[in-house]
Amino acid sequence: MYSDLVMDHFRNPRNVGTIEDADGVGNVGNPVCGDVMQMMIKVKENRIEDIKFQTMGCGAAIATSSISTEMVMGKTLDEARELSNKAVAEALGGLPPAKMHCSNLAADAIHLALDDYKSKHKN
Amino acid sequence: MYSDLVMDHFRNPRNVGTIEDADGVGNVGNPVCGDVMQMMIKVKENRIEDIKFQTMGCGAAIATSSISTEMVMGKTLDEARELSNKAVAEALGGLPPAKMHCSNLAADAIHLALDDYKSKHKN
Amino acid sequence: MNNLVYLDHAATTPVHPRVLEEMLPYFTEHYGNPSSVYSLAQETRGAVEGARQGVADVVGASPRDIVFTSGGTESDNAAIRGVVWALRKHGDHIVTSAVEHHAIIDTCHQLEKLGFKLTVVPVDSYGMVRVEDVEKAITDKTVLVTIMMANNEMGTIQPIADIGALLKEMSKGKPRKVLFHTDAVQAAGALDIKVNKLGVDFLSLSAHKYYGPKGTGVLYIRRGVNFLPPQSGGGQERNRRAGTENVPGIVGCAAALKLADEKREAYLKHCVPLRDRLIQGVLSIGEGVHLTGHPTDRLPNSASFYFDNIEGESILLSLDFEGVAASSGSACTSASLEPSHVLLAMGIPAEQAHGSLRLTLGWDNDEAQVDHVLGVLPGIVNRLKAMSPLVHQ
Amino acid sequence: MNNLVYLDHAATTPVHPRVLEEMLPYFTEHYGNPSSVYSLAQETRGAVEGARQGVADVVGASPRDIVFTSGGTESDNAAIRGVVWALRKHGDHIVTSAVEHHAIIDTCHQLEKLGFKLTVVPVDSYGMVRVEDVEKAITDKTVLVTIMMANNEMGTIQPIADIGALLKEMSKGKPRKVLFHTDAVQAAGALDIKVNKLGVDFLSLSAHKYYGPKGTGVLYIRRGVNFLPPQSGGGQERNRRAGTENVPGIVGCAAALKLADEKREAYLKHCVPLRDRLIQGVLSIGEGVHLTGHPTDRLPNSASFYFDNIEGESILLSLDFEGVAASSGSACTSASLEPSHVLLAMGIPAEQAHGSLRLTLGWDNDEAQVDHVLGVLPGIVNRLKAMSPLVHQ
Ligand SMILES: Cc1ncc(COP(=O)(O)O)c(C=O)c1O
Ligand SMILES: Cc1ncc(COP(=O)(O)O)c(C=O)c1O
Repeated sequence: MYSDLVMDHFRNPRNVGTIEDADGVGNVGNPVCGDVMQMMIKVKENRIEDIKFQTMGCGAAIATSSISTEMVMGKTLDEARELSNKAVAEALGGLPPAKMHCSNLAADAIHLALDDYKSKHKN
Repeated sequence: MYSDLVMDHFRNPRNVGTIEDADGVGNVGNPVCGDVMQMMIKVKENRIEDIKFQTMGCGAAIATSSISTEMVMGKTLDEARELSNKAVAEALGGLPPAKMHCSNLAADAIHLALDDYKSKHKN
Repeated sequence: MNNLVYLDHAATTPVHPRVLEEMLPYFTEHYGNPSSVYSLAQETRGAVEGARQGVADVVGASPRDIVFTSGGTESDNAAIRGVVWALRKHGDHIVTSAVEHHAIIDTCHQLEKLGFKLTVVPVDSYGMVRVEDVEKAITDKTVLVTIMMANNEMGTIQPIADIGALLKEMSKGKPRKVLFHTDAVQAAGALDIKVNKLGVDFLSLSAHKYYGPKGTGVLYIRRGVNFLPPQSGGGQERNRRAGTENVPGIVGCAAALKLADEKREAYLKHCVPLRDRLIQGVLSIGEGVHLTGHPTDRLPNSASFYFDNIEGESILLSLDFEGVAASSGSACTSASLEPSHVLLAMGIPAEQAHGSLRLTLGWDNDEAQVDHVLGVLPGIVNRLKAMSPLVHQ
Repeated sequence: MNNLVYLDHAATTPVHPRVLEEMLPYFTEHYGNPSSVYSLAQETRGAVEGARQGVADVVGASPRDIVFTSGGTESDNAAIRGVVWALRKHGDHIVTSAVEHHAIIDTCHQLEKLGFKLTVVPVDSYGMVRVEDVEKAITDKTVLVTIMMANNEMGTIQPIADIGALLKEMSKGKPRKVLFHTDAVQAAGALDIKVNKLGVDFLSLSAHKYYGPKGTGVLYIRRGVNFLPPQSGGGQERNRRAGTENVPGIVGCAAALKLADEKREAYLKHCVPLRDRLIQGVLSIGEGVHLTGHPTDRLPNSASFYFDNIEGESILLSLDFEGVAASSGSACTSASLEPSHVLLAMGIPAEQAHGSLRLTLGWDNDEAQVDHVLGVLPGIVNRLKAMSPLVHQ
């Protein structure tokens, strides 16, 4: 059902956890749907210096969370904003069709974290 | 599908043929239904001295024809008249349900042969 | 695969080697079409009729009331469709429960779209149907009640004999009896499935749930009830289910049922202690773990749970890494993302229903395997909890 | 049994040993339910998807258009029922031919009783459908045409590609195309069954007719056509055919089709000379023997006849004593006493239709066996003729 890469990220998720003094936080999903993600970012000189996630969800939800943190770590905020759910799925070597729409939310969570950062640092 | 006894009568039918100067002839069945039987009897001193049949039909039709000739050979006309299709089927150790009604006509043919004899010898 | 701890026997079971052995000659050697007249076919016809007698003995019926099908789903579909189309001039109303298998639920809903009426009887928090609710649901237009014998997701056993008695009682003085079908797919081998004790007119079985081959099943049809065959053709199975008979499958279906029925007592002795050990052990993981289904009126092999704040598939994948095969809800819906309709019907909120875990035992399990599961599960649960944003919010 | 001359391959065939070998691991070893998430299930899912690809290659379709069923009868029923219920708001008219298998005919007649309209297109004296007759039968209300590819009783091959082209042509400027189903159960392994060449939207196969296992079949469903699944439940087969997959059966169904397709040329080379030798030899028995079906546009393995003034079953039983397994009309109806609807449709009078004999060849037959049949048949015919009252009247 899942590729080896998905399973690797599920078993050994990168960057799990929380950031105490996060500069931006993004929450997506809904417990009623079974998938909930939280992304926290630390920003330094317009770059993502650190990112951590917490996810309740299926294998796809956890793996997309994990790989997406690797994909944006160290990137500029503009680069990070270009990350799409599709790119995340592709980086994992594809996802089962049923999982594409509902569990593939990591890029959305990152965008929300970026928005959160921006709204706090508008001035 | 058929008992060994049915198969024995099918393979080695008793009393097949015609009687040149038959005293009574009975025909039953219909080519459209696939089963046609002819019984010919020779009567002497109110007994069936000889009986012969010709049948076009399935295994059950041929076996019931054959065994029924044995069942009435040498019997008085009244005894022969008591033969029923049911008794013929039982003598064969039973027949498949689908064959009970359509192919089990030998007793009917014998009755018709007896009727034919009676009508010719009324006086 | 050697050390696999297989705890998904409600999804499917391997074919028992003795059953496979009985099937084998019918693939290559005794291959005649049972409908043919020549000797080669007599052998296969004999095998099919022997199998029919075997099944009839287990369900307490006459062989002529036994129809072989391609599995539980076909049996369920056939019972429902066969009755409602046959009786459409007499009524159009079906009664079922909220915890049926999709083979029942989806079929009822499809028929609803074609114009039939449906009442879905609720269940209590243990997933059990109340006989009074069935009684209340029945109208003059009701043609069929279909309620499963035991649930595939949480193991609760339904009061089928009581419902059977109710329907018989209610038919007094009526022009016709409301027909009663039970899906006994999960019950075979575990419970007594004698149709007269249950008071059912139709009963479904699926061989691969009791160590028989996939793609074979049984529908018991009480003599004389109305039934319009949903699969028509060459007149096989006394005109109730057309199609060349799956001879090896039929032989295996019946051989496995006979074996399962003979070993029923031993099966209970084997499973119940393991089940109770599993249930105790899993519940003792601590807070946020809940048993689903009835605590005692449940299948001997079924231990089912839900966990707060973690999701079922992630538990399954983690167990798989530890060599444990389990499931979350029913196997057929594992590709879907909907929470289980069974858990929702029992009043479990959707956000918790996503965290369900089903462990179903079989002959190949032992105490050491159960202890292995109990050994790895706490770590899995804790790891997933630690990752869950809901635990920390 | 060792010296059996099996000449009833249109009724069923033994499973090819290589096919059985491919099936075996899926009974006891790789038994996981393909819908589950754990590794054990990945193997069986892989096997099912591999099988689907194999079938797709043979019929020239995408794997997602292939649905595995429990046999030819289910495939035929599903195609017809699935279309007419799905399209009931657009039309209610079905067109079929007078020589279809009972799985088609009986299903159409049952639907007629439920309110649908039916036109049965006649055939010529060779049993062939005329394309003009199909054209004439179609109305604005027609939703489905179902015509078999090759006949199981007398071997005649129908002009499916021509009918497919006609329906495509007729759909121009119409709001929807009339859907086209072909029962290719007898054609697999003998003819090219590429769905696009044929122009069909649905195509049925049954594995046990081409050295695969009984109880398994295929329904090809063209992408995007309307279809209301007649067997609903757990969502398997992309929601088009519910029920736990018969994994060993599916593996065998596909392996056998692949084998049959690869050996198609060799099969023709093997069968056609034997068939022609049989036909010549039987016809030379003399007066009162007639070939049924088309003299050249017929299945490579099919030799079928009728005899004046003798009855079919008595020929079969006599042949059986000589170690020859044959059939009269179709196997499924051998328990019935009705003359074959196929022979009647060709204009053969009922009294002669009862005298039909079907000899269908396969890989296990050789010239010596054909000669054995030709050696014993005249004696059988003469003996039965001698017993027939019709010959002497
Ligand atoms: C209760 C119940 N009914 C019906 C079925 C359907 O059986 P099958 O998948 O063998 O068709 C199942 C299993 O999937 C089941 O557990
Ligand atoms: C032309 C044709 N269609 C359909 C069928 C039905 O196939 P099955 O009996 O395998 O369901 C058969 C064989 O019986 C057949 O010959």
